[in-house]
Amino acid sequence: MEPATTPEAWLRIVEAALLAAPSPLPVSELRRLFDEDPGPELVRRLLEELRAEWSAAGRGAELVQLASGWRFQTRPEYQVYLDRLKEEKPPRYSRAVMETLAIIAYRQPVTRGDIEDIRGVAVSPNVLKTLESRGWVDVVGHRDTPGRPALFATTRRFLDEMGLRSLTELPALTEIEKIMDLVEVAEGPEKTPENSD
Amino acid sequence: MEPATTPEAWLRIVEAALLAAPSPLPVSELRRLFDEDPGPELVRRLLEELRAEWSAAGRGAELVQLASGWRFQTRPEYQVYLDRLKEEKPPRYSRAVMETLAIIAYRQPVTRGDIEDIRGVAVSPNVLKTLESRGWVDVVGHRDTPGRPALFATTRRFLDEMGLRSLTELPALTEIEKIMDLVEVAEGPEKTPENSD
Amino acid sequence: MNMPLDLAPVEADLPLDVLARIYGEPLLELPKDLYIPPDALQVFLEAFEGPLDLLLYLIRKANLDVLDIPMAPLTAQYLEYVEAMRATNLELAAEYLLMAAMLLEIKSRMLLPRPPRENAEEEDPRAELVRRLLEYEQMKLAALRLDGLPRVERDFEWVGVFVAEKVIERQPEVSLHDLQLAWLRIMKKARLNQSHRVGREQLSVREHMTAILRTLGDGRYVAFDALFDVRLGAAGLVVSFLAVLELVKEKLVEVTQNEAFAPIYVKLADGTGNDA
Repeated sequence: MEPATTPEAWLRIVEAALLAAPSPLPVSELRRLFDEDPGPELVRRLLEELRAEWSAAGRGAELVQLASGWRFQTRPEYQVYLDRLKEEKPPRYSRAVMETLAIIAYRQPVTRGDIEDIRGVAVSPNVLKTLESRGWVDVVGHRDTPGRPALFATTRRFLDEMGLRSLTELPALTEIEKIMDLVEVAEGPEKTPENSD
Repeated sequence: MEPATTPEAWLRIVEAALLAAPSPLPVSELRRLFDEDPGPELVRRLLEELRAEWSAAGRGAELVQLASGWRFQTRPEYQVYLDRLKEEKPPRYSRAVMETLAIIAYRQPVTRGDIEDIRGVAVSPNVLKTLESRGWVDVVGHRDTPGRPALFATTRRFLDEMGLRSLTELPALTEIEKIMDLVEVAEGPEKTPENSD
Repeated sequence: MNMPLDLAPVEADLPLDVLARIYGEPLLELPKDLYIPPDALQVFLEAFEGPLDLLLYLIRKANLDVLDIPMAPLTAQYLEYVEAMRATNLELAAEYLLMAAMLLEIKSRMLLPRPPRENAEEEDPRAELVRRLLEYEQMKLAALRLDGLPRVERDFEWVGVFVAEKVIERQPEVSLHDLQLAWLRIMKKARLNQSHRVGREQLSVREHMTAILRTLGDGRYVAFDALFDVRLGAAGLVVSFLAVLELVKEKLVEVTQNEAFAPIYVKLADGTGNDA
């Protein structure tokens, strides 16, 4: 192996080391790559050059500097694609969240009290907060009753993300009732329903 | 996230996925990256293009096709530098281990008895354990003879880690006749075998 | 006699060169008188992978023709090694002794008068030994080449860059099917009666109720007419009207008209609104 003597060769060595490193590499570590210690300044210049090179080429990954050193990482905009390769199942909302969402969708506008009446249990504030922070549900007014409870309704974003043009495109309840028998067969009493698609 | 519609965007998505993947990605897996399945042919073209792009740029890593899919790996010429950052050296294998591996690779599936017949000595259990724990060799069945001895074969991981796509890419065996030719060459009176390289 | 101590198996780092490996075996120079210091003998023994390996070494070192092995000298030399090892009380694998017995047997059969048949070659007592030696040598060479292949962690590294995560929080996925099932569970649990029945028509009323509440969100008066979008068509207008009626019934809005035929205004019921 002839010694790496050109700046281009140094760049490639630093690049290979960073691409293969399991954790961020500090400059002090990168200096150890070379036959002769190039000193911290030269290594930093190489890092800056490498970063600029990758950035200019608009690659799928970028070189970033962190507290513990430098590392390559995929660009955030590709995460949505990379997620598709993940084996793990996407997180799922709890039963309480899903039922609350269903009640708001089908019975809007409703107060928290309405939801509790229908579900027969108290609704934790976190449940509504989850749906609000997702942007699927918001407060559209207050009912003129003692305490002036907030009225919840679904948002346009909810429709968009569910692929609906309007609430009328929600599965009709008559249809639901028709398949109720089927579900009763399929769904055990304690079992959380699995999404079949 | 707007859908990726240009070939350049597809290239970058495939690149990001391959750079980040913890194991080689087969074409079938890469197809899942996209909103709409681009089909195997397009993905293969993207891979070839990506490989050519990295190769032309002479980067510190290269895209290679292995038994279980595609993967980026650092170029061998940089290993001497990368080794300097390593805490521990990779294992070196004894002749017993390598000969056992060769017999399993070229004669698979084989029993421990087969290996012992060829090598002319007992095979220590540690030798097989070493190969199994490295994930290069595993038991693929049992021969239907008394004692039902285990049949060993090499794994896909063995091919991946040796940079091979299939067993047919193993180095060709020296033919028996060739071995004898070599002997005859060497048998020439006083003649030292020429080494042209 | 200075025995090299680095008699380790052929170095993997050697350039792939078959000739050099066959003839460049460890221990090119063995002591002629066969006096080997015991510790060196141990190293020597470890340098061989068994009797076949030792035999191959002896054959190759002496440039013997593997197809026409002179059994007498080979056997003699082999036995000398084995004796030397036994004499120094080295633990000798049983295979070495087995091979010694085999060599002696072949040698003795070679001494017997050969039958005058043409196919004597097939009955050459050495045939099996030769076959084994060549097969072993083939695998020995294969092992060297296998070891010469670029291998991960020794000759290159896998690339694995960090995945920039957490920038986008992973949101649970919900499908219409999920929503349907959730509603279904509620119905089952609550044994919903007619009053909770909501059909497609009623749902559109509820959608308009929400829309009207949003329009009135800031508490201002809105002209009754402005709540209706003629583009919705007759059915849509009816649904909008039903929505207003429902809102009135649920006391969510107030409808006011100062005098007959004057414009009708709608506003959120007192105390309603997002002023909280």
